[in-house]
Amino acid sequence: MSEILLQAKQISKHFGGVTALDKVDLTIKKGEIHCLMGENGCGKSTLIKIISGFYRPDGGSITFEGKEYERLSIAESIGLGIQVIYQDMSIFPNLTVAENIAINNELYNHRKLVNWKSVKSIAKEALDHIGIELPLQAVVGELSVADKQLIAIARAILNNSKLIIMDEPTSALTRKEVDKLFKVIRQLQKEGISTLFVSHKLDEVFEIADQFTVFRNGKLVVADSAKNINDEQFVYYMTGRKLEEAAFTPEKIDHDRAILKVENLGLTNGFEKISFEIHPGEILGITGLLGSGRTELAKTLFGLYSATEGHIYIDGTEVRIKTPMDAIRHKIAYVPEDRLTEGLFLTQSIENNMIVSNIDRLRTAKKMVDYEKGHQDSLSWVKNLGIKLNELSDGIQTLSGGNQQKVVLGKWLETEPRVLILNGPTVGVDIAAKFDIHAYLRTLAEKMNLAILLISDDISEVLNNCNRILIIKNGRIVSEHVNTELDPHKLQELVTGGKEETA
Amino acid sequence: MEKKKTFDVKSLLKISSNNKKLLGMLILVIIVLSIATGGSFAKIGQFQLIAYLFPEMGVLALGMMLAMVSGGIDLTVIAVADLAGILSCLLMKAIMPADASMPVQILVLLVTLAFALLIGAVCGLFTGTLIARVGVPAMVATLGASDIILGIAVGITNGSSIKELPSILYRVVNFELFGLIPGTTIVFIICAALVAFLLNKTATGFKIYMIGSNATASEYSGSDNKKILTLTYMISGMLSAVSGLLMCGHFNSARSDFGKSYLTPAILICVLAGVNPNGGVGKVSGIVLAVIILQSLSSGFAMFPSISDYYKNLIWGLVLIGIMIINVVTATRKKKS
Amino acid sequence: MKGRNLLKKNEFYITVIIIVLACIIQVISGQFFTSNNLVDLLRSMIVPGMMAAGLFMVIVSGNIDVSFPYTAMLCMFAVTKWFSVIDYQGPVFLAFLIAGVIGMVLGLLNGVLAAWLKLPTLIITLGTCTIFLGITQGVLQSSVISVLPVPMAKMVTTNLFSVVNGETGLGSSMPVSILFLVAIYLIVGFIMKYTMLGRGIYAVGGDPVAAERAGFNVSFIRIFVFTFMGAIGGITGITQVTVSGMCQINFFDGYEMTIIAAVVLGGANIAGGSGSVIGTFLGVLLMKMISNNLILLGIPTNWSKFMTGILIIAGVSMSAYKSVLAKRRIASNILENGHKEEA
Amino acid sequence: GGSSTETASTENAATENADETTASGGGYTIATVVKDMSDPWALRHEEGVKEYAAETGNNCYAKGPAKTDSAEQIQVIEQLISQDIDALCVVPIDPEACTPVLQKARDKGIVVITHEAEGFEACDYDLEAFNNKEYGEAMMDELAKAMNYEGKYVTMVAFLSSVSHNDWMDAAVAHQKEAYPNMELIPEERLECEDNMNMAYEKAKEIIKKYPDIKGFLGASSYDPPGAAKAIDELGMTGQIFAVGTGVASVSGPYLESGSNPCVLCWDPALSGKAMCQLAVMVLNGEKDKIQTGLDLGIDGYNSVNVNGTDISGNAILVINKDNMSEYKF
Ligand SMILES: Nc1ncnc2c1ncn2[C@@H]1O[C@H](COP(=O)(O)OP(=O)(O)OP(=O)(O)O)[C@@H](O)[C@H]1O
Ligand SMILES: Nc1ncnc2c1ncn2[C@@H]1O[C@H](COP(=O)(O)OP(=O)(O)OP(=O)(O)O)[C@@H](O)[C@H]1O
Ligand SMILES: [Mg+2]
Ligand SMILES: [Mg+2]
Repeated sequence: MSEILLQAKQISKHFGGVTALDKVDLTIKKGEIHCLMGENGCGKSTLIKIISGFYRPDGGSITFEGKEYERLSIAESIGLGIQVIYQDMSIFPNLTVAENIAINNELYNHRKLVNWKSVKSIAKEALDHIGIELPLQAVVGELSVADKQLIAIARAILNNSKLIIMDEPTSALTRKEVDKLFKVIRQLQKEGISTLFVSHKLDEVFEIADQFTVFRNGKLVVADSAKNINDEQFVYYMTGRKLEEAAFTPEKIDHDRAILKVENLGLTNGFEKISFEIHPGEILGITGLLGSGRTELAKTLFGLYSATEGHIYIDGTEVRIKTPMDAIRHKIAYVPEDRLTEGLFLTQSIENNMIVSNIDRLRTAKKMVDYEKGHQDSLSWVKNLGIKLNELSDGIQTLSGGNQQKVVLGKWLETEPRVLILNGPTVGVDIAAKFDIHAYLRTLAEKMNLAILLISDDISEVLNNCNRILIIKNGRIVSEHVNTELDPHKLQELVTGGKEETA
Repeated sequence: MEKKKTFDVKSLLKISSNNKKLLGMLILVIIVLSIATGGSFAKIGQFQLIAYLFPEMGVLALGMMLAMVSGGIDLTVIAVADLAGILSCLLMKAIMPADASMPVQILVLLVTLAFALLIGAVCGLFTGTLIARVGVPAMVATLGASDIILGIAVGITNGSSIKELPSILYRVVNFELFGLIPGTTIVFIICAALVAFLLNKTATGFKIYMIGSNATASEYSGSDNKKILTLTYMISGMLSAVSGLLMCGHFNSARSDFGKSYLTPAILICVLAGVNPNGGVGKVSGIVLAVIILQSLSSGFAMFPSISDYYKNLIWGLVLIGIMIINVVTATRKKKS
Repeated sequence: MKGRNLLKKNEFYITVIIIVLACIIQVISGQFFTSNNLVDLLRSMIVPGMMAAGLFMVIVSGNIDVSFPYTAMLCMFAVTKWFSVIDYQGPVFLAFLIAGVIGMVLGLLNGVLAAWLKLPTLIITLGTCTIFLGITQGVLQSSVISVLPVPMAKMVTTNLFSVVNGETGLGSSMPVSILFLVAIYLIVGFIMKYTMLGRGIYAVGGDPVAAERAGFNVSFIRIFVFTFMGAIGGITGITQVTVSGMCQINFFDGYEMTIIAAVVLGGANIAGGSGSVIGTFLGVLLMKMISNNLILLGIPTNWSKFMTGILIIAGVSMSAYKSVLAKRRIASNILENGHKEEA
Repeated sequence: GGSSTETASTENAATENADETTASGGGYTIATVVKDMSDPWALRHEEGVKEYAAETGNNCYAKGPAKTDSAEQIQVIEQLISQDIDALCVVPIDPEACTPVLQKARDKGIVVITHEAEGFEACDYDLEAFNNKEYGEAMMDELAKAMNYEGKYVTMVAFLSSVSHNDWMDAAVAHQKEAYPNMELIPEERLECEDNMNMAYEKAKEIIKKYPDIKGFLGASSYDPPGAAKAIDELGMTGQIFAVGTGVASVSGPYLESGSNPCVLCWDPALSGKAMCQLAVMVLNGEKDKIQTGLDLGIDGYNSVNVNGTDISGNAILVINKDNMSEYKF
């Protein structure tokens, strides 16, 4: 167990003026499960990309199984037995499941020709290894995010890997799938394979990790055994401050008045007989397994799908929502699930990203856009939400995930919504930013009397921030609960359907 | 109020780096050509000719730019110009009374212009619908639509020209303000100003940029992508129609094959102007500079009897590739520093 | 299950359209299903079909090439001219080889620029194609060559077989170059389906970043598809000469657009990542059936451009709209999943 | 051995250094604008211009668009007239569209001579190798002869928008209706083959399938007769169907031999290019009064021109067939 597999020494990396990594060290032993932690933009992904050969380091060296390298190429790294599951999974949407799984293996073996039989058997074997079943011939683009994640994992464990690096592998997984993944990781450990694991979720780290390393602003903060540390210390290491969150129990909810009321809402193939209401000042949580119809429900409320049956009422009057424009007209806002493709305009400035939803309201009497007002509005949201940036005219890519998410939130708040729907608002967002976002949501509910619908599979997020929680399963609401009557364990059980297999 | 004005002036004076590059290039082109021609390029007549000729292509390039900023491309510009020219000239001939007085003639011309714009808008509506609602990729949609539109033009004229146009169109296009500024230039300035206004001052313009950056996020942000995209192609169609009328005025006739070699230069102008072919980026000021550079080069080459027009193609291609290489090299250098 | 898969396939729809169109032409003119017409149809597919096979690869890799007609033109003139000047008498094979090599070099230029600049290849190849045109006209001073070098002239009259329609007395013969067409489709089909390179082309078209991370050499793949297209362009240039018996500068006018349309009609996604070689062949077939039968269908000549446009748009719209509708539906049935689990 | 059109035509130019009247003055700058510099026809025209320059010492050169596009051609003309030129010889793609710019040239005092634009007004003189109507009729006569004065035929042009092509065909069809009542124009009437031999070939094939009893193709573009002839040969209809029309020996040669292309008609653009320059010099020299019917420009086919107002036509129709094709090396 004590033999060192990989040692990164004094690694530095600069992007233009930004120092992404400043002389950091990382040591991984054989068969170890190692957690790499830190806030958004602290350099975790960058280090991973250096180890995988995607980036060339500006300084330092990497030692793998006793051999020292100035830098690794992608091919070298794969050849050494290093496999990476990237944050965005790097999966081919146009290819089949079987090919996606087997392709690395074929490349690694320098195959020139494709043997379709072996592709299928390799894929089947890999899926069996981690105990999942997926249609081998299905085109991956048509599968859910979780399935894609599982495919990426299945792909990585092939090739007699020695080190598997997972950059936030659980951000799109449900608890049940996380358990499955952990089981796989432990099994790999038994086989002597090390895992480097990046996550923002503390509970997962405690559950799985032997060792951990924390970065802050591109510098190494601490590296130690997971046994020697507790929650609070962890948060402090990562953020440099102390953060605590208490359950949300709003005082003044106007129970007679529902801002949003949904009655027997249904969507072909998506969900059916969904009924609930949200009152001003309330944060209603919806949780359930991935693929349970939560996202479809949110999208339907926002007009991205149009409901095939049922009724939606705003302030007691029935409304028809067929397009996002309808939704916005009725003061509904939607913070989408996938920030990069659905939320942000990556080639545009921060300011343009902030004013985009409100552009029609920025028009003056002469029908011109009042960009000056847009600028002022944006500035005030930057202040209110605590977005860290240099200039509003900078590109949005210069922001970290958490700050980008705050921009998306700010964009919607600028439209003065009455109903705010958030779908996984803190996926991949670091603890500090997550804390800020949660605090702000509570303020919105309490002070601004917004009706907030929070969709998430982060159990503690839902539990801490929602005063009522709906559990959705297979497109139907199965139960409704008040947060005070639940604890994390109970909620977990409810979501996974009671009988949870032990990991 | 006061504050706003200074804000505007400042933004006017602020020249983007791309425009600086273009401006430098324009000056270089003029100096080199003047020296090479022994000074005969640097004559007022030459510049007047350039000013007279560039708008036909310039107005087409404006339409092309809109499509490119929205993340697409419009290969129908020339077909639309020809069809609009033909149909509106037919109309003008039909409604122009014999011995019409000046005001009546101008009225008829305005009606003709409106009709041409209508034709352009209808063509744009067709391609825009294909792209935005039917989901056909812009390149393929405008490719096919171009055949259809040009096909109509050929079909109704049988390929022959519409001649003996009322003289008013010719006179307006060839009019010179203060005996100096050609009418075509004035038309171009109006079109460029309108497009600049659209892109920089209106919500629609803002949304065109946003759709070009990320169409999905744009839809999720509540913009009516379908409407905006359709509108973009309609405006592009209207600009093409204006260019069509300019050609009809220039040639004092209308036909289905005017300007068929203007397509590549129109795209070249956009790329030269810094319009991002992936969408989301592009400025009218860049187009203005780029089209003038191109026309100057073209006029310059014409002054050397030994440079055949074949080489013009060669040079266009080299300029296009050269510009892209320079852009990429400077971008990577910027990143490094 | 199998039946459902068939219905999902684009090839199935094109085949249906082709059959329907063939029947319509047959009913109107009585001339479609005649031996000479079918040979003519295949014959007219040789050059566009070869180009489409190359372009299919380029499109699957997520790129586009509009310069290949100009590559073909340049190679056609360069080789024919050169052989005329040296009064070449050797085997005709060398003409194809040299043209293929010149085409490869031109394609390589496209590929290197595409891999390096990472800009839309429509624009890059639009630039290079005007350069190629400029070279052909300016440097090579080409316009028409009517007297071919002997080996090439010989090939014009060498046919694989000839058919004569007993009823009308019309005959038609199949040039040897049909073998190139067959060979190129077999090669492209094999590369795309059975080699890692081919899978890499699909992978790059699906997600270039993921492909790079998986260990594909993305730049190499980009360069390869363009170089391959260039080689095919060069070879088709000579093929065209040996079919037509002369060189003319406007032989390939408008080919870039027609062939892109054919490949897209054949079901390839213009954004890259999907498409099949059989679909491409069917796309070219459909395209040629449309353009070569307008007169038989009785479309007045001055409306033929219009009709071609309408048919292209109709074909492309159908497959585009299908995917728009598919996007609006939910892929996996959430509700049904539930019933299964409950059961 | 192989020889291309271009090499063939240079040979021709070399042999033809004959009896030219040297124009006096010699210091004029005369620009010629052709339709399409990528067309051998235009290159041949340019040869004549260069030859004229060499013979007379005038500064004569040819320019033109790289593709047949009238807007481009007019840009070329606009740019030329902004320079110091004395005369402009133009072969307009679209005479109508060229009117304004050529009028502008004349207003600036530039002498304008046009070609292939019969009846054109914005010029000092329009010089035709022949009268368009006569040319069309001559083509029809040849076709009728080949078809034995009966049967179906179709006409072909480069573009439905090519003015002179359509004029010739209109004249030919009118002549047929009058003179050859047993011949019949099929309903398709006019095919558009874009100056592209392949296209002419494919369209001809299709026509033959649709009208198995067709007997004639009358082509206005020099690529139409050989294209159609190739289709005829391939379909095995040689001797039963005939293609006649504009053509040059170098391209139509094989089909003149095979008989599917009994004859082609044309004129030598090098000679007309020369004649235009000669005419321009005469006007510049103030010899307008000499330009009258019967004038001898000293160039083959223009030894006794017909002058009708500003329309001048020579007598330069060439009819090329199997027997005399060796005499025409372009
Ligand atoms: N391609 C790049 N170009 C420029 N700067 C970059 C690039 N990639 C990363 N950076 C910079 O490096 C820093 C570290 O980024 P990195 O992606 O490693 O963070 P991370 O720890 O993975 O964050 P997250 O938790 O959001 O995934 C960031 O602040 C960013 O500014
Ligand atoms: N091309 C880039 N140029 C500049 N900065 C970049 C670039 N790509 C990434 N970054 C920066 O790297 C940091 C981390 O980015 P990364 O994509 O790894 O994670 P993220 O966007 O924070 O996602 P998540 O929220 O899932 O962790 C961010 O601060 C981002 O701004
Ligand atoms: Mg990261
Ligand atoms: Mg992250």
